[in-house]
Amino acid sequence: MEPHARKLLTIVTEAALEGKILRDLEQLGTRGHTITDARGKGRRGVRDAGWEASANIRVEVVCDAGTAQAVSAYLREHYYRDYAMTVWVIDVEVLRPEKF
Amino acid sequence: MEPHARKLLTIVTEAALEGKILRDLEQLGTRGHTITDARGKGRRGVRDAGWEASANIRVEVVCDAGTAQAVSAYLREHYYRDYAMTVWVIDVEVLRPEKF
Amino acid sequence: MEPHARKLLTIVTEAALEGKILRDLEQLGTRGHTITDARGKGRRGVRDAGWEASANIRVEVVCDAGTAQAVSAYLREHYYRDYAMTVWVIDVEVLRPEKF
Amino acid sequence: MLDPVILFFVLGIAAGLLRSELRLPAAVYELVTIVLLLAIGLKGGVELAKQPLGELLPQMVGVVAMGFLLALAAFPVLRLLGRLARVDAASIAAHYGSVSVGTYAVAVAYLGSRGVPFEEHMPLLLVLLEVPAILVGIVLARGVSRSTRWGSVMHEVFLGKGIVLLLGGLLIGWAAGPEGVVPLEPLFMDLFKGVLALFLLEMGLITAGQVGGLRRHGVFLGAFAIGMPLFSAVVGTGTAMLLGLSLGGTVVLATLAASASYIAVPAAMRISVPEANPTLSLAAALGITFPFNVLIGIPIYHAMATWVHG
Amino acid sequence: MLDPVILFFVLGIAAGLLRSELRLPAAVYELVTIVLLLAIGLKGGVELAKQPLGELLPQMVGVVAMGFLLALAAFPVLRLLGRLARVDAASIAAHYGSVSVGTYAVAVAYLGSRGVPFEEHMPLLLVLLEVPAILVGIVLARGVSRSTRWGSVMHEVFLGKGIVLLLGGLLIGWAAGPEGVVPLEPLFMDLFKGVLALFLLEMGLITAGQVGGLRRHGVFLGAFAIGMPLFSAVVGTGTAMLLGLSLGGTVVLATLAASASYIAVPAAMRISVPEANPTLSLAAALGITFPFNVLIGIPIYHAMATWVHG
Amino acid sequence: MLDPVILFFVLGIAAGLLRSELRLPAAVYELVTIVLLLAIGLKGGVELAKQPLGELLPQMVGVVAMGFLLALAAFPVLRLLGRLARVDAASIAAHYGSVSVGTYAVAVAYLGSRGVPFEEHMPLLLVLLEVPAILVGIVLARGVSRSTRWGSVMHEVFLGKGIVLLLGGLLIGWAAGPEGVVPLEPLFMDLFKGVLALFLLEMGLITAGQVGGLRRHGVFLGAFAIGMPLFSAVVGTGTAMLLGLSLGGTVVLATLAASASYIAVPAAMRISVPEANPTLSLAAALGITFPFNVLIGIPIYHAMATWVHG
Ligand SMILES: Nc1ncnc2c1ncn2[C@@H]1O[C@H](COP(=O)(O)O)[C@@H](O)[C@H]1O
Ligand SMILES: Nc1ncnc2c1ncn2[C@@H]1O[C@H](COP(=O)(O)O)[C@@H](O)[C@H]1O
Ligand SMILES: Nc1ncnc2c1ncn2[C@@H]1O[C@H](COP(=O)(O)O)[C@@H](O)[C@H]1O
Ligand code: NA
Ligand code: NA
Ligand code: NA
Repeated sequence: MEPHARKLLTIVTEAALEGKILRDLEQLGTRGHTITDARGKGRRGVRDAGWEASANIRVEVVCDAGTAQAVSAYLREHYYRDYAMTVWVIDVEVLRPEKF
Repeated sequence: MEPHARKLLTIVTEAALEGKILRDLEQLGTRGHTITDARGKGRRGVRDAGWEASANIRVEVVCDAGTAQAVSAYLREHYYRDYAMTVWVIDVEVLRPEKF
Repeated sequence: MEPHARKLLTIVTEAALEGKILRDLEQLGTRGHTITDARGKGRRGVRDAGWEASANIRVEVVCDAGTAQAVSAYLREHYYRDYAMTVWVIDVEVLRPEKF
Repeated sequence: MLDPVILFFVLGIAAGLLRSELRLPAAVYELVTIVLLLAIGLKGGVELAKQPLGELLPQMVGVVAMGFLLALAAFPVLRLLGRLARVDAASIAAHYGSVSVGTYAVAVAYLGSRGVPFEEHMPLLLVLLEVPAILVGIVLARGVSRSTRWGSVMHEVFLGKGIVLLLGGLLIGWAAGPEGVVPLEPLFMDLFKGVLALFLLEMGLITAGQVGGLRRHGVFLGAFAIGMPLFSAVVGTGTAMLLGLSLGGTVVLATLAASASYIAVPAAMRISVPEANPTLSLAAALGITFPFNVLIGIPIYHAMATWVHG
Repeated sequence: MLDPVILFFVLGIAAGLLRSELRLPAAVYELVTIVLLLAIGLKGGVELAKQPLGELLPQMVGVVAMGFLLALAAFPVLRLLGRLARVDAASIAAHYGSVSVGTYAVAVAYLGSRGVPFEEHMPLLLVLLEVPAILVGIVLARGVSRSTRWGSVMHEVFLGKGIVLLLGGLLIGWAAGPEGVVPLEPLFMDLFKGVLALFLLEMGLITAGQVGGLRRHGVFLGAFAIGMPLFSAVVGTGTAMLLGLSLGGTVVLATLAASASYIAVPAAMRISVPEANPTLSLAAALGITFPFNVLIGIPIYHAMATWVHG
Repeated sequence: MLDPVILFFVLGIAAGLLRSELRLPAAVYELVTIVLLLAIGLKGGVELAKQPLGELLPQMVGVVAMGFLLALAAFPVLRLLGRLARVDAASIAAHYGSVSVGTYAVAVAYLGSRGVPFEEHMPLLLVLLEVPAILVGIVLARGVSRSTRWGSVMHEVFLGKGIVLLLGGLLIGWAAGPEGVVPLEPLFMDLFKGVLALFLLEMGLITAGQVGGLRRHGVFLGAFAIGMPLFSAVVGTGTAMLLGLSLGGTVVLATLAASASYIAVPAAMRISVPEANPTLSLAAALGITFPFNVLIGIPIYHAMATWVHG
């Protein structure tokens, strides 16, 4: 089986956004995601996950390049200004292209 | 020191498989791994880590391309049909090639 | 908006180093990081996070290639000999180059 | 009236169905489970210290036989009436032949607040009932094929969290005896109902999460998840009469029979019978049978026991 | 002398400021919060079971009105004197119009150790006070625009962890009544002060972490974070007198008025008024007002109530 | 007979060695540790409130001297007999010169269930004993080089979780006095043994995980890990006699001397003497010395104290 090229989009943002972001991802056509709890530092200061308001999540989505682009654009437009959020995109290989 | 090319294999799957998968990785010749607890969504529905049966783990293995291919193939054969599992492979650079 | 190329440096190491490493990163000019709690196995044996002394952290830093190189070199020099530590570097794309 | 601990279960279900953001951290759920399992084990162990184990042998044998029987009885129903795949029928049968510690704890709380005494060595029977149905399930799914790695199956079954803590509690209670456990009582006995309340709150949240799975799997599974515990309770009541248990003991054994595992068995099936779809068994065991037993079943089994006891 | 639970708060602040590596795991903080919220709810619910809800209606209405009023009073001060952006002023006003459960728990412990009785149905008023200020804050920030999705705002507000647990506890306590909750008391009542101590230890650590935010936002915010609770306490004392509350009840209502939310409101504002800078409101509410109330405010409000009652 | 809390330790070891899937979440382990540390500190602090600190000065000095001495005594043995690298010998010496709070708690439980009284201010000596050996270890490894950043070493040592909670508890107990801590007792005193049981269960699991490390590091380390506590217990007994402690106090001080740190010292060594191999010291301290003390050592030290006390 040949590996197929896809994109891995990683979003690190405030835990309070979890519900909203998952609804957005669904609507933008992604088929799955993985979430881990995280803490960190960025423009908006230290978020050390000591309690609800300072906790981050780290969402990973494997999808095709078009969807990755669409999601990036959507997030930039809706969240970058008001929320702690960092996004990066990586090239990945998967075995089951139909899954993503 | 020149960086060397290796593969980073990421496996997201049911927490119940942790023991089995680690034994498999060992037998397939990998030299190390990193595990984080995760939750997510995919073909097999939402796995929100509310309790044991719905928890995911996220296993990362840095190894050479051959091993990555062997592990992918093994996982596909043994787990894809019956378990929630997602696998992707990324190109990475490392400084100590002998370690992986 | 055009995507810009950056590096994603991932450091997996002993939880006891968290404070020190974050100070190092700051001094080496990185602008942010993300941390998740992890466990794993490597040259220095199994680190299963059962208690403080055997817990790992997984630190991710998105930065430019020069900084990634500088951080890698610094970590190699100061920690590789005495600590459980694994580092890998990945090419990523970001939308806001000024942020990293 | 409903026991207040049950109201926590109802609160959890309501919060879950209304999509509240209420969630118990996994670590809290585990802590609460660990305390409950140890408390149940300790209590049973203290009782074992008071009586020769030999005298309990008939009950132990009887109860193990009941475990085998219930799993074997469930299978053909699931296979023929439910037209389920062999592996799914086997897995669900294993769930219903085994027992749920949470349901047991609710029965204990129920009898406690009504002042109905029961044989205090019940946790021993609880441990014994966990295992046989798992073996039945694996054999029904696989046949007695030589390829089954029974060693690792046994390891999985006997060294799972549930049995280690129950059995460990039993042994510690037995070794320490009634006076020995006194300093442990503030945590394991006095807090029992409070901890059970937190546990049931989380169980309510989890149960609410199973509703989706249920909707997809239709009418037969729903009927089975209520009919099977009623049938099992009758078998349990009969077994209790044969073994000469008291009124309270009869209620507990009927409840154990009626309960369906959602910890030990799902874990064992996931590894030993991976082809079986876990959402089917969990939707039935957690989504219907657990709330049914906790809210309605136990009073019914109480009435049943009162009736047969005269 | 300071109550020992307050000393845990001081320990937490000291450890935080000295950059100790002491940290409570998030799961422990959540467990402790859950137990406190349920305990407060249960206690209030038991009391509600003893008296017709109708009689409490005047108090309920009065307190809701007070919540609206406080938020509306804070806004112009923040906007005009503080020259804060409209969204920031609205968000901070919502924090100060609403209430802090942690501060309430400290007031309860304070009155308890001084043997001052108070109306035990206060948790009902606590729940009622959480909500109005949130609505005021959103309307102040957005106007009554049609684009506000009130459905999801209401969902966010009423199904947040805090209100679900408080209200759930209230309902369970009310349904179970005084005898019903007896078996739950070892966890929810006897451990209350110990759990509150752990909670305040963590609150101290979190408070210490807000100091950075404070330094950046200057003198006005600091003055507001002490002046506003004093003003609110006066309003709360007046409301209590109007409603005919006892001395203890007056202290509690003044404390509730003076307290600023740091759980329900921040979460609601983050989703509904995202442009508001959360470090401003948290630095004020957590970094100054919470320690001020806990260390100095409550005794002041006690003195104030004694004066007006005497 | 073994104390029941010890049986939890045995259960943990057994479950670990049998590779059971039983695991306590890290957050639970931390909660349990926090409660134990605070409880021990509070208890000692209440006692300090009853007597002038000045009178304890001789004991404080004596015990600090003992800490220095034990670390200095261990080093040449490790270096010369064990042929260990300088850094490893220094690090292990620091572990054995310092103390283990878990072992202390077991000794307290042991004396408690035998009704043997002891000086209740022991937690003060416990805190004092944590530190000197760490300094000795660093100096032995590094020399008194100017490059050692003593500021950050001191920060690491004094602001680690263990000392902050013990010392914080001491101060709070001291400030609150006997009556002040009464409302905290249900959590910190009544639950003490139950929480200790959970702690020892987890310690058993961790200990079982050290066995691999042990096997690799051979006979000398095993002998040292039993011989050193016996020697230290003799020194501790002698120090106790010199300081005029009671029988119970002698047992406690001998146990403290015999115990080896596995929280504060490993963390400090990892940062200050990174070249030292942590698996060596942990295999010895946790894999052998902790179980030895808990299962066999304390009764021996009790017998020893009874003998010298006449
Ligand atoms: N350069 C970076 N590398 C990795 N993670 C980052 C970086 N910058 C920010 N983050 C993460 O993204 C979150 C939000 O970032 P920000 O919006 O910059 O505050 C932070 O709390 C970090 O967890
Ligand atoms: N497209 C995706 N991107 C990231 N993670 C995914 C994706 N699909 C599935 N996963 C993760 O893999 C787990 C198993 O996937 P599945 O086998 O599709 O149910 C899910 O629970 C998710 O955590
Ligand atoms: N090949 C690998 N792939 C992924 N993670 C690794 C690998 N090797 C080591 N690690 C992680 O890095 C940590 C330290 O590695 P080491 O220094 O090799 O003991 C381990 O505990 C693992 O979590
Ligand atoms: Na059953
Ligand atoms: Na207020
Ligand atoms: Na020692």
